[in-house]
Amino acid sequence: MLEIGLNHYLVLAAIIFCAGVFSMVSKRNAIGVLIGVELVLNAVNINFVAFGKYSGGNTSIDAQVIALFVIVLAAAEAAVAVAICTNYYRNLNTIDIDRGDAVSG
Amino acid sequence: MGANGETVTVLKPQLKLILAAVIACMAMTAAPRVAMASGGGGLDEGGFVSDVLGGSHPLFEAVGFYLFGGLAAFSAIAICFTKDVVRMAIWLFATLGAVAILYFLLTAYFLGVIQIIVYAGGTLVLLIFGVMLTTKSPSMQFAVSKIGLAAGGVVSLLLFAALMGLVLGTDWQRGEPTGSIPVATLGRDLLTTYLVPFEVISVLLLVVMIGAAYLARQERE
Amino acid sequence: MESSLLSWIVFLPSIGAVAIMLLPKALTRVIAVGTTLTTLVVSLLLFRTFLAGGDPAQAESVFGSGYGFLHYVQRIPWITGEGFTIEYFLGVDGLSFPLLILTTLVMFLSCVASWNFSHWKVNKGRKAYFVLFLLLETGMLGVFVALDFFLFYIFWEIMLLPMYFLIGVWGGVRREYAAIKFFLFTLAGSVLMLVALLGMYFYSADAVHQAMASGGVEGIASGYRPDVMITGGTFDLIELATNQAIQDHFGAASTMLMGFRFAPFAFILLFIGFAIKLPAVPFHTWLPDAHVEAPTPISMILAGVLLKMGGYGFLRICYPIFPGGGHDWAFVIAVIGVISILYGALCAMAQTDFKKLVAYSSVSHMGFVLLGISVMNKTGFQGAMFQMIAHGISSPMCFFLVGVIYDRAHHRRINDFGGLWLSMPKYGSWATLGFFASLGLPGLCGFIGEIYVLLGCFEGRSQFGWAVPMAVLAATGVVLTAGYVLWLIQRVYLGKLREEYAGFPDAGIREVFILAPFGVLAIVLGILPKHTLFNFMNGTLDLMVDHIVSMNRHFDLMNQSYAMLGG
Amino acid sequence: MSWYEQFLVAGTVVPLIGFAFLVFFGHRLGKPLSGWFTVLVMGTSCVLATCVLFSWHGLSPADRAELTAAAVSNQFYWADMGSVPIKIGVKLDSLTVIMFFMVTFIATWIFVFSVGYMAGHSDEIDGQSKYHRFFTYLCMFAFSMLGLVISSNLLFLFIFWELVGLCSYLLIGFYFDKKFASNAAMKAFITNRVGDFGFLFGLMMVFFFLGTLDLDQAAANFRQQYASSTGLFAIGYSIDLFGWQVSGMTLATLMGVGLFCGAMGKSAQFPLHVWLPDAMAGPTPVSALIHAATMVAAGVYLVARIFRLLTPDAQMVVAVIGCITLTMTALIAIVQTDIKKVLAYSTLSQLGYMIFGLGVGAWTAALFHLMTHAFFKAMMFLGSGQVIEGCHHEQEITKMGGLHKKMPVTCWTFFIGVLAIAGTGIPWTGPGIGGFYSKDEILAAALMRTDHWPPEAEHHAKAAPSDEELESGLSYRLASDSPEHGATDTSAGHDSQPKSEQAHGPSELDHAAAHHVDQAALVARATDSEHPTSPLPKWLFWFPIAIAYVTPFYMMRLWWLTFMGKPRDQHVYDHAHESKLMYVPLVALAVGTFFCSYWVFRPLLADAASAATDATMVVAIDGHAHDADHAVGLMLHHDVHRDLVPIVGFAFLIGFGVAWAIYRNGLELATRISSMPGIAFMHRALRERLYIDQVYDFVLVMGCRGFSRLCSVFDAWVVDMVALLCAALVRRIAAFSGWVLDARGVDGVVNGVASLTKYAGNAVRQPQTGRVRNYVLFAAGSAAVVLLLILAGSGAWSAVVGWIGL
Repeated sequence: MLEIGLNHYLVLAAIIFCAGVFSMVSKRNAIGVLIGVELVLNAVNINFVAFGKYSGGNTSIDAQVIALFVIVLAAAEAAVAVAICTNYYRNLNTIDIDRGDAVSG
Repeated sequence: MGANGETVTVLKPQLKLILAAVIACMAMTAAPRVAMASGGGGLDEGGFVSDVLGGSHPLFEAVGFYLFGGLAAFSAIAICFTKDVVRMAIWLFATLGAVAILYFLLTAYFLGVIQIIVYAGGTLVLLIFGVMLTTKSPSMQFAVSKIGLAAGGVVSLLLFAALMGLVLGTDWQRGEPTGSIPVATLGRDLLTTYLVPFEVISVLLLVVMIGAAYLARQERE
Repeated sequence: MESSLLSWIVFLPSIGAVAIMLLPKALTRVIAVGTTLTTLVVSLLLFRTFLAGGDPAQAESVFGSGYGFLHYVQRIPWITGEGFTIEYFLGVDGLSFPLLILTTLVMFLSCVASWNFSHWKVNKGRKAYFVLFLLLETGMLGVFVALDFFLFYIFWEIMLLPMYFLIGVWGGVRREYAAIKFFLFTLAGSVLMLVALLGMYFYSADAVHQAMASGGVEGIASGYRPDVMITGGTFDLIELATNQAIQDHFGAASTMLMGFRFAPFAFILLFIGFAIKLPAVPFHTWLPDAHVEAPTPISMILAGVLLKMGGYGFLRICYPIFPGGGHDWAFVIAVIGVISILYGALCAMAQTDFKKLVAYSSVSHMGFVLLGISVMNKTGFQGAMFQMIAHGISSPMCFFLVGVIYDRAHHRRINDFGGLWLSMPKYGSWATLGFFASLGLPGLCGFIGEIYVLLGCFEGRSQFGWAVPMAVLAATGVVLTAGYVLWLIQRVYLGKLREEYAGFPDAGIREVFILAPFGVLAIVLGILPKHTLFNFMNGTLDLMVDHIVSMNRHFDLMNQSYAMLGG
Repeated sequence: MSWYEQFLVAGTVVPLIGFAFLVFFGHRLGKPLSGWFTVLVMGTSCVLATCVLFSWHGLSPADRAELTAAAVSNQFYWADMGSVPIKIGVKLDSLTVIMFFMVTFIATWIFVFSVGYMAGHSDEIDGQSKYHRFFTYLCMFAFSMLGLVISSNLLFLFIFWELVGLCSYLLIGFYFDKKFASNAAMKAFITNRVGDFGFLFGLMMVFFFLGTLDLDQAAANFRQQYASSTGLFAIGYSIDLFGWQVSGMTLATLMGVGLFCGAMGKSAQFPLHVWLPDAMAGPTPVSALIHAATMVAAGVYLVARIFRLLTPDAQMVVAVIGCITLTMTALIAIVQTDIKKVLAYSTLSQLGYMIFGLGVGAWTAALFHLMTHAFFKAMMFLGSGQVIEGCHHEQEITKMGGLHKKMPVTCWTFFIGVLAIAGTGIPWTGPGIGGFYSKDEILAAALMRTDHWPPEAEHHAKAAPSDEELESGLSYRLASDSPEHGATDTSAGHDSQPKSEQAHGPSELDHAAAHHVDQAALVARATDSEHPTSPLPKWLFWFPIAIAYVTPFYMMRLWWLTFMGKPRDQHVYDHAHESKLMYVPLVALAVGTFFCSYWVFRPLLADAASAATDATMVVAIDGHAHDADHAVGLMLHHDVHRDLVPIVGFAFLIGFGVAWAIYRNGLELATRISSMPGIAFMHRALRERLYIDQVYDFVLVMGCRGFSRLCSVFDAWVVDMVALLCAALVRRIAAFSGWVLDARGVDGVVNGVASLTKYAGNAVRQPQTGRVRNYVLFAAGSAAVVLLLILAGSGAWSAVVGWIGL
């Protein structure tokens, strides 16, 4: 177990991923959901990087570039999400996402 | 919906916490910048970080992984069971930080730095602002029904089990782990091989900036 | 000897039916009776085959020159296709000849019995009735002379529909129920038959093709027609039975289906199909209902002819074509036969409805047919066949006897009758004769069939270990039969005359005219079985049994050699 | 065809023609005429029979044998059974001739009597004359009975047998408007059918094992098979009968017993005897003809005919059944008060004697008893008919008495009958009548089988073949065929003549017994080690002896109460009268009783016996069967009687005496005796016929009806229900396919597509809550499930376990 390998990172990523999923599912606060999303993205990034390192060859650089993009996109997403949240709040006077079911079928 | 004053009074006890978080983020953000500025290319090979955390010694790597990996996992799980949004943000900060360290352990130094700068420094702050903007009381909680919680738990655990199965049931071994990648290589690649995505994402950032600003503007008919 | 005589016999009634449809209503009954009478007379022309020789003693050889030796054959290719022909193939041999005559006779007499139908007083569909009646006759005659299985099946179905309407429209109170029950039971049987029919065609085609492929020949020799080569599947019933290649293939392991080889499987299908018609015990419940609800003439036909089709099917199709099946299932068949005998008799004893009693007695009597067939020896087959004819004479008579008093009393409750012999002495005497014939009194027709079956069953002991106990059990039926018949006679005809029946008119000329042929035949057949019946059918039956036995021996040898080869 | 056969056939056919004539023209002939027509018909038969009888009597045994053999070749090819031809012909031998004569003679006189009887009796049923019908039936009966007698084929014997039963049915039920008459008729027929069931079974076995139904052929085959251990006796051969493996001797016994069952029905032997007393419901001439003289004798006749097919065990069964019947019914006869019932029970008892006689091997004696009994019993029945007619249908003897003054002829002819049935004769010396010869001879045979059995050792040793021969079972020869045995037999017989009768008798008997006993012992030893030769049980001798005392008693009682003493019912007495037409037959039969039986029948029967008992299996043929002259000589010398004198010689006197003592002064004494404590119980039981009828009624009739009801209910509620349930099931399926599959599926393809879309839309709409959380939940959940499924299929879990286990 001392020899840290790919699996260790993957397991960790899985834990974080699932924690993120759980957060997304169990929070009614929009920001909470956003945090879950961030966790999920992070878990994915860990995977990318870990795969990049342990897969051998030149994949490492690709993995890091992709991870970079993901981080950027996460930032952008967060920006937009926060903007949506403020707008949402303004319209519904709450941040409870369960109230935003006006589009339900 | 309470009156304005009421909101303010609710805000006050949390203010210190929020400020602490912001300062911590700034500090974290500052550290790599200092390191990069001072070390130059030292970040690449043979530097302090790589010596201590870079997995030159398996024991270091193991200790580092368990320490920071455990922290990341713990704080991620903590987020799940925290009901206060602000506390969630702080746990998230811990997670992001720990993950940044893990990047270092994976010899993706540049990425680790970016992680701290963008996430901890940018996204997290953004989130906290979001909290402040959208909540009458930052600690305001909306309880999810027990069934919802249970369903989420079950699904997460199932997902976890599935992922574990997937992860552990697969033989990933392909080759020797690669070493660290010089930032110069990364930069060159970004502007050659990945030029188009890079440009696209730049545009995207621009659009997001404008869009977010538009969405968040105060006035509404 | 090509001859269209049989076609005339079969389709004369249809011509009559058309005539009835076209001509005015007043002539209906005359035409119907005339048609059936003509059919009877024409069918009696068949006797000239052996009368031409001048010596009745030679009659045996006339029908016995070889299995598949037919008279008045008419074969015309009808539907032909890739390697197969469905033929319009008619012919009589010793098996169908007595039944053919019986059919025309019973039809004529029951047509006369329909003359004064109570429905005619309210003028209820006289035309339709007789049209259906004559169509029914065509169907039944066709079944007895058709030797192509496909044709047989078609006639079988043709017979079904008129019967349904005859019961369902002119029947008693619960006529719809009875008619549907009859129809469904028979239809179930014919569906099973259809499956077997298709199987027989396909497997016979397989057999022929295999033989052609392995022998490099253009066709295989027919089993009974020396000058014919068979090049594909066939529906020819006699070919199917006599052609060794087809026979071998029917029993071959390559025809395995659901764990059965084709031969035993098809045997079961056909057996159930015909057992429903016979009717054997678990399938008999349509019979009492159909009989009780059917009008008297239809009951006569039902008991006199329709039930015989089951037995005829066994003898014509099941046993010659699938002798192995008969051997394998002999015990089951015999058990069903014995149960039919005893159970039918016991049920008859408990009935209070006159017609139902006679109906159950039919079940009991037809059980003897089944028992006789099951042991697969000459005595048994002769007995079964004789029993069919004897029952075809005694049971229509009994049903007519019931009908006569029903016409007068308008009920059939046995316990409410009494002393009818006093008010109707002539009728009473005929009734005694009829019921004693049914009882199996020696000297009357019922006895010969029963004793032949019993002796045949006993003789079957050399083949089947269970044959003797079966014979003993079946013989107890003799006592039971005496019990219910005598009790019936006592309750209905003996005893003090009741007030309400005192004024009943005795049997009229028409009624005596119907009863007399049956009564005379019952006596004549009982006294001279050989000269009236055995001479005509023994030739064919003996050859058939020989054929079945030799086939079974052949299969045994084949199976032994398979076993020796480890196959 | 010899004229003997022609006459016999003609004599049989004439009644048939008469029958046919009466069927069509009887009602026109009218009341007395159709009766007289019948007498004419029967008289013709009788004349033919008489010619045959006397001519036959005049022939030498060799000529007779030749004629018998010739008759076999004149058979009519009737039918085939399987491949076995069935032929019918005339069985021409002494027994046939005698029986034929007996039947026609008695029938003729009874027909004469009937004319008189019916003249005074009502022939109307419910106001309609059935007079001609009565005679029609009688003609039919005569035909059937004669056919039965001359049949050479068991199958035809069976056919006529049944026809006789039918006539009996019709005649018992002649007054069918009376419930008891039609009941009795039905009872008679069905009881007979039970016997016939056994007969049929025997017939089947004969047909199958002996390969023929011809009587002689069957016997010959039987003998041959026995000698060569083939067929029935083949070693290791057995049949499976409800799980029992029956073989060899047992099988043959079964066959014999089966055939005997038929005789049990017709001759009303023990378990099947119940119908005969009830049959007295028929007109009295019918009782006389059918239920005393002819039809009931048919059973005995049958046993005599199949005697060669009976094994020792089967004979034992016959003897036991006969013994039970004769004992039981004689006891019941004691307490009956209906004149016809007493006669019926005495008939049963006498039939029991005959059957018993055949069982113990007294073939000649039994048939002789049959003849004499037919005469005197017919006579007595006619006498009772006369009495009943004279007393205006009064049948109770308790109401009669003193009728000898009113009807003397009847009285004294009846008395002759009483003497005959009692076996009256003069002890030690010669003459007696009727039963004196026949019954005593039966008893003598029984004595032989019980007392002188097993034979003395020296006889045995002399006759016995070596053991090896016995075991091989092939070398066995009939003792009667072997010259030295025949020689010793005859020489012994001739030698004995000069000796004093007194001294010779027992030794003669002994010798005769020993002679046959030898064979029997050999047979038994050679064939069947499981059935060691054993004497008959002693009671088989002592019961008939005891009943020999009872018979005179109840007959005397009957006669005395009817004709003697004081009139007990003055009204009956006053109106009693005698009809001339009816007493002529009485006298004729009385004469017949005296003479015919005595002079003609006995030697002829002895002659017949030599053929009829010529079989390996017969244990104790009537002592004198093999040599007719010798037998006659023996009979004339009264050896038998001498031997039995100490035991039954005075039985008739004692019986008569006791009866006279009790009934001399009417019924008082008898009533007192019957009400004594111990006797009262027995008396009541006997009055109730030992409750056998009740038991049958309860167990068999009710049981059968109950069971049939059960079957009917089963049929209606189970078998039919299954069919109906199937129908219901199909209807459900049809409904399903009709409404669900067809209307919703096929019929509404278009609608179906539309509604399917709508359903799908709705189904998809449901999770569209608009709540992000739920979407995530669904997405993650489905992903998890899909992943898990994939993993479960790929077997990755073992790796997981392994990794964690590290």
